[in-house]
Amino acid sequence: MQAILSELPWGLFLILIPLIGGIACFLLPVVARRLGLLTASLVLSAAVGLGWQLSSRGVYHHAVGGWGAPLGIDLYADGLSLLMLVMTALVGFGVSLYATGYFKPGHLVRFWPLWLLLLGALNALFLSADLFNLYVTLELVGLSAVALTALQGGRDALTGAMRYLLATLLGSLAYLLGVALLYHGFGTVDLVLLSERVVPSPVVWAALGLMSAGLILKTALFPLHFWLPPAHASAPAPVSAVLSALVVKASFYILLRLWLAIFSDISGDVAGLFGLLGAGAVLWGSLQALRQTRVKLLVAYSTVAQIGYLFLVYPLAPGMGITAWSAMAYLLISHALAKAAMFMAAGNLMQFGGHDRIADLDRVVQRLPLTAGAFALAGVSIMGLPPSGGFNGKWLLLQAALAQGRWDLVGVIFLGGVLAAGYVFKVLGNTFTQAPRTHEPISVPARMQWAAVLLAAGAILIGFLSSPLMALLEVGDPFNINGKGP
Amino acid sequence: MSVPFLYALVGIGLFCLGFHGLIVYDHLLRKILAINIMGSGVFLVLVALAKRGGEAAPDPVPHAMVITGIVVAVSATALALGLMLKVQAATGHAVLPGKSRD
Amino acid sequence: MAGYAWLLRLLLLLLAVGLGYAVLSLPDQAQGLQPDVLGKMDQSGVTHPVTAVLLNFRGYDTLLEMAVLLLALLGIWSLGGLPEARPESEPGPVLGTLTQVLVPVLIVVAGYLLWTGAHAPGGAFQAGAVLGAAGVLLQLTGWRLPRRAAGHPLRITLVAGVAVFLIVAALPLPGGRQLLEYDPNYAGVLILVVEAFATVSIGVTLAALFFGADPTDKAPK
Amino acid sequence: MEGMTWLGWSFDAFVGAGLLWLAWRALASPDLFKAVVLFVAFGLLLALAWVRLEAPDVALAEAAIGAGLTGALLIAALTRLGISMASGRHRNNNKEEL
Repeated sequence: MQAILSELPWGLFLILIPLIGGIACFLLPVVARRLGLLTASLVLSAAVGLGWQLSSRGVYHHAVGGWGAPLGIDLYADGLSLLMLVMTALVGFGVSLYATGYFKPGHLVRFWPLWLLLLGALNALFLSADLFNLYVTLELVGLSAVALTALQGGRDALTGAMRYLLATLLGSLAYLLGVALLYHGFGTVDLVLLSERVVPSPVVWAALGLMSAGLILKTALFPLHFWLPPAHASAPAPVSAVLSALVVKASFYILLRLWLAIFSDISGDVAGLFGLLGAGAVLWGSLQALRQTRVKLLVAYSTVAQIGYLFLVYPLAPGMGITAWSAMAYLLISHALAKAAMFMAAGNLMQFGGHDRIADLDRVVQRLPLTAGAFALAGVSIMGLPPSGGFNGKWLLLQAALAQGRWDLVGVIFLGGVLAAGYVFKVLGNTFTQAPRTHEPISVPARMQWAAVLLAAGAILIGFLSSPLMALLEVGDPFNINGKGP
Repeated sequence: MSVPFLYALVGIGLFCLGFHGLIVYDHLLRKILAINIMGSGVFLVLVALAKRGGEAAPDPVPHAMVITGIVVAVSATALALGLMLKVQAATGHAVLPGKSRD
Repeated sequence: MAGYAWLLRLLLLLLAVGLGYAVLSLPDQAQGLQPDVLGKMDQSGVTHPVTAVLLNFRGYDTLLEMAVLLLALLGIWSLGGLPEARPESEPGPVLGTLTQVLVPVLIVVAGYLLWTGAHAPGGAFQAGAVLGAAGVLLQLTGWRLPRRAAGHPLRITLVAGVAVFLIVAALPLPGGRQLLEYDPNYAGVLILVVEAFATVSIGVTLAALFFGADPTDKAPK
Repeated sequence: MEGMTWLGWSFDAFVGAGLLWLAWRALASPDLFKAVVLFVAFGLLLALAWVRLEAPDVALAEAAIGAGLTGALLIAALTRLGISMASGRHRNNNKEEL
């Protein structure tokens, strides 16, 4: 039995199951809800299966069509891919559960196919080792994310989705032009082969610039974050959770892979620039979050800030390899869980009071304790307080910065934490008191509250799972700690 | 300059021209046209450079990639046009509201 | 805005020059995958290289790309109906007659493009686009999908291309082979089956994108 | 032979310049309907460029999808925006209120 289980192509299941599930939900809207939840659970178990496979047999490799790179397309999963896939599966399950309570039946029927296709596209992206295939998955992710943003309509959501669509298409095209240059320079779009063949040249420089700029735009790194707050704040709550937790991470992941495989040897200055932009994002995003008067906008600006932390890793990595990359891994997964929980909590508040104005939150702690608790737990991780995944991430980052004497980055990390505490307590502080305008509570389904609690608890819990997480992350040596080459 | 490089440079020109249009024009339809022109520029670079080296038949892989790209482009365009019409229905104008407070 | 116009143009000019320089720095000889493609053509099941790349060597991209097309339609349907186009005048007899002649011709052309794709330029996407054009023409003359075809029959037709592709792709898996790994003896037939369903789905999807709303939706007002 | 090469080269230069000109006019034309027509013409000329680059498959796809169906979608969107052939200028495109 065990032998069969470890033989199964879990990686493929992660792609095929949501695609099939999405099509099935489109064909059978009557049972879409059950099919959707089933699909999300199957994806979660496939992610666990892949994790088990990776820990026992090392990296996962699948040559689609049996051709192998460079002619065919290779799927590849190491510890880093696994981290992203598990993160996606966890958040995906929570969001699926949440959505069944959040959407009215008419919208829920439309939600499932789009969301499951997005889930499949994210998995396909995290498993791909082929730059053009990554472009196709990026477009799948982008278009489904935009369609989900506009799902419930409304003026803000529609204009937010439109701006988002234009930004994401622009980013993809810049990326694709970079792929075109790399293909014609080195005769392949396979990441592994490229990492062997690439030599510093004008083509690589142009590709580096185009792809980085395109992916940074899609990741919403300051100052190219202009599209994120309107889209993430106006989307339906479960969609906001997916956008902030997973979708921006997809383009970040590609940038990281490109960096590790191709660009890190070629340019040191760019890492400094990434660090600078990251620092700008942390400070600007946190300050803007502090200024917001609506919960969802506040949480959206917090995403801008938290993306910044991910980029602080680049300038620290050359000297502090594993510490810095572990910090990034922690920041990635803990932000995904905590931010998804925060958006879900914000959605609960909106459903409960019919608005998300911070000043008018009315006795939430007494009347919606689970939601307030979820927001607080997620806040602990976002602020970087122990014990939480966010704490581990920021602590490791701080260690890396201190060891290299980067006092400027130490200051940014510290200040970002203080500002995060400011905006989290700005919301929490208003949950205890009676608002000037009281309102009758509108009941919020229990599963919407529990889904938020579940993910927030996950963000805390991974703070305790440091050794297994780090062991899995080392499968396949994604960060080239033991020498070059995957 | 050989013909493939000529077309590749035209492709770069279209990319930049489209980029310019995307930034400066307000009407969403024009922004959508601009994105399409940028895309055509990228496709031109992909296909033109595949023909470098003269007489032999060109590399078919970029051709297949561009056919994929054209289908992706028409999909994105259709969604963008639909969204544009909904924006016009919701706001009365097919333009994005002014600078987001930021 | 006007004050920055020149700056923007200057920056874009610099971008164009930089990218142009990068392009011109490429060697004069292409170093793509053409030798690999030609070397494996006899195992691909078709004789036309582009079709071999699209449906076999890089068939996985094509599978995902069909999902992109389906997704665009799902996205538009989820917007809940677009404002109805206001025809400027009733379709005249010229358009009507033209359509009566053109639609069958387009269907034949689509079939031909699909068939010829195995060994000459053409294939599912071009054929599907021609089929889609026929659907657009029909709509221009005021034709609408009959009510009983608008529900499940339409939906099944829309997803048939992706679904059949997925099934064909997954067939080798129980035998321990890779996704999309065709048996070379059946590759040609399988590719034709995939392409045939893809053509119909692409054509119907493109026509449905033009229509712009789920026909089973109640008119949005 | 020399003459043929020269003829071919100037034809390609003409197509390239035409592409850039049509793209520029399609974006800059104040009349939206005209812009769309120019864009379709751009697509058709691009199909010719694909033929010159020995990419007949791409040429077919471009003509059918890129120019044909995208053009149809664009014109349908125009009529739904309330912009017609007669008065291509879109109604007030003034700056929006915030």
